Amino acid sequence: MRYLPLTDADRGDMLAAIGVSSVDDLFADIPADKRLDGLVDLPRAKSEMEVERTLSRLAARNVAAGSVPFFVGAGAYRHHVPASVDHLIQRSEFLTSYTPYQPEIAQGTLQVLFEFQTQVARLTGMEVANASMYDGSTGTAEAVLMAHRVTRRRKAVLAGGLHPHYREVVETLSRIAGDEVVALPADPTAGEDLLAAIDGTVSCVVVQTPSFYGHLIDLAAVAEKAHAAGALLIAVVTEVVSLGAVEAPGALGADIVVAEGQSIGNPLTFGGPYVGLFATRDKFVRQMPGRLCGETVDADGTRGFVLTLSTREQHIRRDKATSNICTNSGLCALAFSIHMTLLGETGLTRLAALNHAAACDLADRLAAVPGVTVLNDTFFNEFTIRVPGDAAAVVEKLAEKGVLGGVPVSRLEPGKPDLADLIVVAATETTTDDDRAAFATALAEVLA
Amino acid sequence: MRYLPLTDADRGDMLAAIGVSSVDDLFADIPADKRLDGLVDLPRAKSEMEVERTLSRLAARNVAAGSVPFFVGAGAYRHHVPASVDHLIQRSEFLTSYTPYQPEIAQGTLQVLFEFQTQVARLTGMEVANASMYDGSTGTAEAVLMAHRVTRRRKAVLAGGLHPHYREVVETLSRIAGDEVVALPADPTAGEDLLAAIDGTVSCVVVQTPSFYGHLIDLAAVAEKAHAAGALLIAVVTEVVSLGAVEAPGALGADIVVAEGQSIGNPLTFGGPYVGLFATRDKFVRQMPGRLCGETVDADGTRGFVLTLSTREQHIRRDKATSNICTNSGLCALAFSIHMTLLGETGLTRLAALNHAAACDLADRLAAVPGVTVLNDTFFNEFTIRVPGDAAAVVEKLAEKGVLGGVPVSRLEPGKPDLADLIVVAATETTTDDDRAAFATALAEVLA
Amino acid sequence: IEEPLLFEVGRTDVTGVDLPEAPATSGSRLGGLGRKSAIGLPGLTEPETMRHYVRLSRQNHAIDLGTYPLGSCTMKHNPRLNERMARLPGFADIHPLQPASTVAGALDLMKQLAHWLVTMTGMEAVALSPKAGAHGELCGMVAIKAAIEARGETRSVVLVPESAHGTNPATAALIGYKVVPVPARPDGTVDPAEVKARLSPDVAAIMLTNPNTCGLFERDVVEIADAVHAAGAFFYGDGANFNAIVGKVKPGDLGIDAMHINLHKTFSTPHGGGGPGAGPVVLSKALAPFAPLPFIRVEDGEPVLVENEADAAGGEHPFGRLTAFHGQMGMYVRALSYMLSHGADGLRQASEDAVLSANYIRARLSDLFHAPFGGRPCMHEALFDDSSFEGTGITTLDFAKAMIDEGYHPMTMYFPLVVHGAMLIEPTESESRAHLDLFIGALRDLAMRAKAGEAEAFRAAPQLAPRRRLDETRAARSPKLVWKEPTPAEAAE
Amino acid sequence: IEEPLLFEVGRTDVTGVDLPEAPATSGSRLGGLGRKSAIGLPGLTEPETMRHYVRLSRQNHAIDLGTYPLGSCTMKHNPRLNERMARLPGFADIHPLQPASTVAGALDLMKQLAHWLVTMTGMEAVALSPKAGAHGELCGMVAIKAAIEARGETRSVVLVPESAHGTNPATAALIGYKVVPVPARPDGTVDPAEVKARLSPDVAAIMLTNPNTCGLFERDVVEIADAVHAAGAFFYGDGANFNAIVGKVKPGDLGIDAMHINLHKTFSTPHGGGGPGAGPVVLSKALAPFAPLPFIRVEDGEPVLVENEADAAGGEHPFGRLTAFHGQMGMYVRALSYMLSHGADGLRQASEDAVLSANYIRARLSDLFHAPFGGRPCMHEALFDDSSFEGTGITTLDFAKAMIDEGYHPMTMYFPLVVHGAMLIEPTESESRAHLDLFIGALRDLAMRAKAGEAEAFRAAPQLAPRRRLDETRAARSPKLVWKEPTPAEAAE
Repeated sequence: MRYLPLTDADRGDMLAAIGVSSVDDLFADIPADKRLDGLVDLPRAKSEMEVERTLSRLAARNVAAGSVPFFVGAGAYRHHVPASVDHLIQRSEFLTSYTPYQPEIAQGTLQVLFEFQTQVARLTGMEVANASMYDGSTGTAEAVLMAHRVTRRRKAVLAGGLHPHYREVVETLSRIAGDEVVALPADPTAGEDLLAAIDGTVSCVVVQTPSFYGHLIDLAAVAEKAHAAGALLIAVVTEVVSLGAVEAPGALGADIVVAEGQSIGNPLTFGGPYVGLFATRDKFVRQMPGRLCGETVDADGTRGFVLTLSTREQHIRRDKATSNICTNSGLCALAFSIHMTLLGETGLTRLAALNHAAACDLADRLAAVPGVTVLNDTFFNEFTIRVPGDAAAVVEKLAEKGVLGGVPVSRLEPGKPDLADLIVVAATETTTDDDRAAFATALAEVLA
Repeated sequence: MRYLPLTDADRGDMLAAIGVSSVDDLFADIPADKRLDGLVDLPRAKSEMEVERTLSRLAARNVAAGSVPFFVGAGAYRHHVPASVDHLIQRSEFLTSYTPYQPEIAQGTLQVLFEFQTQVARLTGMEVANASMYDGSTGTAEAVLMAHRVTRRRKAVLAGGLHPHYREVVETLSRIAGDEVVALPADPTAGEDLLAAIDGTVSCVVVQTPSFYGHLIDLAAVAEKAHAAGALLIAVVTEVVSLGAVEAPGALGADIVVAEGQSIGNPLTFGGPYVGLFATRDKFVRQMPGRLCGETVDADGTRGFVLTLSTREQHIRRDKATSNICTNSGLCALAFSIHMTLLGETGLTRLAALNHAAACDLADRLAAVPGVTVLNDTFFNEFTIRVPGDAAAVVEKLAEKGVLGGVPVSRLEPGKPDLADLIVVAATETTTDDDRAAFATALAEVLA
Repeated sequence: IEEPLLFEVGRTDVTGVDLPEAPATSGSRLGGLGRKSAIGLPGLTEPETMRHYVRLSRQNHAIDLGTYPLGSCTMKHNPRLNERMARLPGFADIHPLQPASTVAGALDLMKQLAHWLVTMTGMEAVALSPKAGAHGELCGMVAIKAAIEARGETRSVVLVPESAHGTNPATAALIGYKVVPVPARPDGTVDPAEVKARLSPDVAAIMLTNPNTCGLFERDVVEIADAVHAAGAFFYGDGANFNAIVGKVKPGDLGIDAMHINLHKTFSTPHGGGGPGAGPVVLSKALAPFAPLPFIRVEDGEPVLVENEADAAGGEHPFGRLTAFHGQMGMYVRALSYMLSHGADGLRQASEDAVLSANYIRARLSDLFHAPFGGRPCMHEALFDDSSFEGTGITTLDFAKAMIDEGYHPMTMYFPLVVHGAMLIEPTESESRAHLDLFIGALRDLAMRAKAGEAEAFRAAPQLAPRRRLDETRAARSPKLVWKEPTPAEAAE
Repeated sequence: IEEPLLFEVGRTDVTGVDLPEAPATSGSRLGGLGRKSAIGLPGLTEPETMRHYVRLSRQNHAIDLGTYPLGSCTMKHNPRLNERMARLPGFADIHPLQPASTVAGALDLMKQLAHWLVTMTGMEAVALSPKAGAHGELCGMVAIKAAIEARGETRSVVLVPESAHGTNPATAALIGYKVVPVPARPDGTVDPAEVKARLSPDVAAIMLTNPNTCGLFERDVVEIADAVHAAGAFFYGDGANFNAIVGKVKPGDLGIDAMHINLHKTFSTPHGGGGPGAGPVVLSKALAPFAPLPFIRVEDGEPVLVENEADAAGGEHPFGRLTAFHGQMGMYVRALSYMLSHGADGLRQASEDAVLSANYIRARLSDLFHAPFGGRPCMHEALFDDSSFEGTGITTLDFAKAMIDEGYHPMTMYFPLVVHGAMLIEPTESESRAHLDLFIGALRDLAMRAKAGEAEAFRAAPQLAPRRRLDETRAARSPKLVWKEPTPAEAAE
């Protein structure tokens, strides 16, 4: 077996050194009647070539986004990631290292985390960020729990533009923990009166911008009302590239910003692993979930970095911890940080402008398709269209024509007739003019 | 431009520090009437995404070997290379380093070369090997020149089983240098009387085994006759995996062994870059072409490695050098060495057995196709078949059926009617039972 | 080897990414919400970026560099085949919400992975979506809570042994349970009597790690499970140490109701400096109906993706959703590649080798190091305590830092908490005999130097690392968590 | 940090490669020629292999780690996009002899690469197949010989300046020419008068590097070319330094008849520790007909692969074949990726930046280092000599080794041979201003320490490298070129 360095001779010698006669003697604590004598009913070892063939065949049964005109977003976005990013994250020293518990021999990872935290804080307009969460959705649920700790209230208000999956994750955890959640109805037209839902019992208001339906939300008004009521504003961003074009939530009064960082540095990968960004104000730092990296000096006075404020965390505080999170998304955070370093402010701003232009172009093209209405007055790189009839069927027919043309809202919001004719459509820098034209043509054909 | 770190501000500062007013002042030595004022007539810079799209489209217009039943060999072989090989050769420290001219900071490359040389020497059954040549064909031409130096004769005899391209490379160089080459006629049946061509005027006999047509050649008899005549035996191996199953040329009396090392560690890549293996006896080492790495110690007495015996080489000896070679195939040699390390003797032997078995199976299947004759009594993983009619047309029709079914001999030996119905066919471990069955079926259909 | 911070060398007007021209459009749709202020994100060109990160990487220890015997963390070889497979466009470049008809291979892969996991563990079902071990614990515990609620009961207590990972009590507390600790008996295992003494109709579950964090198999696990079940409670198994027993025993046969599997430990998806992980949770028949959304239902052998409660069949009562989308696909591919490569035979052999190697270390060090629970065989990790250095003035921390100078990553220190100055060594199955012997030799040498009174040298370690000991107190007292432009005074320093 | 040799840790019964079962067959066809003796090839499992090579790699300097200012070797940034493109299955997994109908994209790529090369150089045609620079020289010189033979002449002499790369005279000699050196004039360039004095009907060609190996543009190149042509000889341009002038001047406009282009220098295919390279040769109208097989002929805009003399058209007189198959496809992909990325604008800018950076170093060091040819601007590399350290007892070698301790790869030493104790510094366009300033600062600091008399320290350098100075004399005197099992006496040491 190519991965196992011990030979039978080694095993014999080692058993002798231990003083037992067979390896099964080492498993003697397992109740005899439960021990497996032979192999479980699963295939035997395969060569690398065979494994590669098996998995390649499975992969070939999927339609890769890059092989077709592709407009699927709704919380995960196809962007071009420079080849150098993937090269760097595969460096042995990054890929095969552990959580930096021994800082003297983990400065590479630690400095990256410190830089990542700073990038995230600046991007979101906040004062401090942690070393990553699993993804945007779990980060949002953690933010709600954090708001409960900060405000000592247990009622969250979720805006109707929050990604339905995110809403469900918050609802699931809150229900189990006995907290209250007020989720406003789905808001495909950005018409809801969010302010009316905020009162003195509310711990936090959770607002996504751009919303699930693509609308840009003016956070300033929400922040004002929330703060007046003693509640926190949690801003959620699922398309982090938008922050290259749209004002930072921190500048508009957000108290916690949670974002899905996948768009920068990380492939789609069917939904994971992704990387949750989590930023807040200095004054809340001890209520934050997740790991934090901080600057210090070593015995020689040289600058260095360590994991810090771990008294918030489960391995120290156990049942009093701010979260149960342990492993986070280190390597995805590295990919994010490298890609963001390559972009810099100039590149990110251009990338955002290009995304916005592609979406504007697409919106114009789709709006011209007979029967199609674009619902959005504002958007970044994603918007919602209304089509005649069942949106899911339309998307399926588009797929048959080789166009992956967005997400039918009914897939995430089933059983809601008023949403059944809506499609959320995204256009990033990876779409070409030809792609967008092909989408409009195919949609016209499907609707004809 | 993403690859150019200087900004316009940097450029201005630097020009000022140099004391010139514009960068063109630095190019003042170029005759004014020859200077280009503007850009040459070529496209402007493209984004990474656009370049990737352009090149991916070109790549998609080729039929990748792995996507079809594939039986093409004739000097380049499709083998499975473990993923770890490609990962390791992409380590920055291997990929982006230069020839190890400063041994104190190049021990990684140097130790690899020392291990490579040892692996090649053992594999070929020789005493010493160099740090690589460009490929097998140029190595063969260099071996002939070396034999001239050793024997002070200038007439080489090439066996009829030598790869036609190799023969042409030797002939081209010899013709230009004024040396004589006696190339025996193509020998698809291994029926030639090579011994008769050897006499006291001959510097070397060049014999490929397995031959271009797949036959295993008994080198011992040739070696005996050659040595008696004062000539050297140069053994050529284009499929280095065969050395896991076939006796080493060194054990049979070869004086120089040249091999194409591509099969181990290196992809097909349309013919290059590959890696030439070059091994000989200790007594000839100062007549060898190419770089050599040797063991020594440093100022502390620690073992280390350096490039050595460079007084043979062009950068020291200039027009008296043993060869003009400078850059060789370092990274391909690394890939070879890593893959060979993974294989070890056990793995190489099994790999060779598996190749042989696949070829035996294929030979049996093809021999059963009406009208097809297998010419070989002996072979390793490649053999020659005779088909009714024009072999090139048969291969083209097989390709239309999605089977890449070998190389028509006429592609390399055009204008020779007696070779026009021959196809050289290879089967490696990468062929499956289904692949081989598909080939036989398709061939039967084409010939029906 | 101090690499400047990105913020010290980058500039906001520099970029390492070129972009094509934007299409001409009819003006902005940002509705006045466009950015008004600068972000402050410095950029680097590609050559500068490469150097920055390559240089930083070289300040890390890694499995590929040397032994990384972090007990309970399972740092084993990460096959590069798995990385290659995860990057196939058919896996890496598919969107979680593209039509199910265009991801048949992905769903099939999830089905196959699920089959391997439930077969190896002897369980009924698996919830794939949890993002890491702690998330898996959450999944399992919520399922337990849901199952109890479904029977119309309310229970408020979860029993957790004192030696447990911190995630166990943290998870239980997160969803509103009161945590009641269970002490270990002197041999390092849980006493069924102590469990029984704490069982009551208010106990929802016990969370038990097996093999436990002392590296021992809980030999009374069946008795404990029976007692727990008899009390109407559930048995949550922390699967962090499943790598010791794959193919040797099925957790389902031991009475476990839910167990997360750290794909990044047992099935070797890379740790990547702290993640991503993946924590699928296998579930017993009693808990299977409560598995969260999404899940794969197999109909006529074909996988069907169930994403919404509306699509749940009779008997399926998903407790909700734990994360957006379907979980850690990238890790599923790697883990399945690992499983297919090893096969049932190789997985069993890997567990045996891991246990063998740990016992070899234990046996070869037993004369110099003190094992808190005596000389009995361990499972995949060998545990020692700091009475090994009694009277030398050398702490576990000192010893660990001295290991760095020998070229090794230290073992896990001060965990489990129940052992004073614990040193938990997990070699895994990936170390060759030669590496094991070198490692043992280095530890023996250090121990002898410790006993010879070289306390000063130990306290000064490490000397050969990129940094000497870092001042963690200072970091925590006035946290500097983001880089700030130095003030003129600081800059002048 | 001494890593054991593979032969010291590997075993012939260990393998890191698993293979499927062989198909059942009807017996061996090896005809009695099967292996009878063992090979002696040790193997390692995959985890051991990873560690062996990762550890070894860390003993290398590399561009990705720091400045690598090797004059004449052009160590510039290697974009990873190019690596990714070369690995597309449509390029990496195609066979040179599969039907031409199945490789239309590959032929198109070769056509495009050829178009870029001939357009940039202003030449008529290009022979793509040479495997490296020296192989390209061979190609060009053989074409010249063939062209001369085609006119029915025989010429036996090739003129080569003394400052030339060693490959130039070696190549000329390899194909039977007598090499006549041409001395440089005091300013480091070739004197047309010296060339003319050596021209005769027996002269076949001059081989001239431009910019030359002193980093200077041969300003009389047109006069030289005219004189060479007037004498019926050809002008071979060594293109090793083409990277200095891309987009600034076309070699074809200067009268060059043949020039190889080191794709691994000018167009940044990685050096990989010494190769592979690629050395396409551009040819003038006079030489184009003699380009070797195989070549791409463009018919109606479509590329046609010509592999055999029989397929040559009228006016095509290929001189033969230089290598099996079609050349370095993997390098073609990388180079074209580099060209497309830069574009005509970026390539010109890169040359300007390379020249600017070299002059910046030259200017900033001019007070401490002696430039043999005075203070005139250089091209892409700055040349100094060891009179810089006169009287200090410090040699160029000492200085170079001291640079290692500062974290830099030394510059090229003792080349060109015409300058005593030469130090040839080529920063390339890939260094940022900050890196250039650090490098200049380090060199200035070393120079001042040298002049301050710290000769002992210089002679003891390097101290911080994986090895101190290696004994090259010992290596050459009794060469140990392969590993041998130690004798019992050696083993006992």
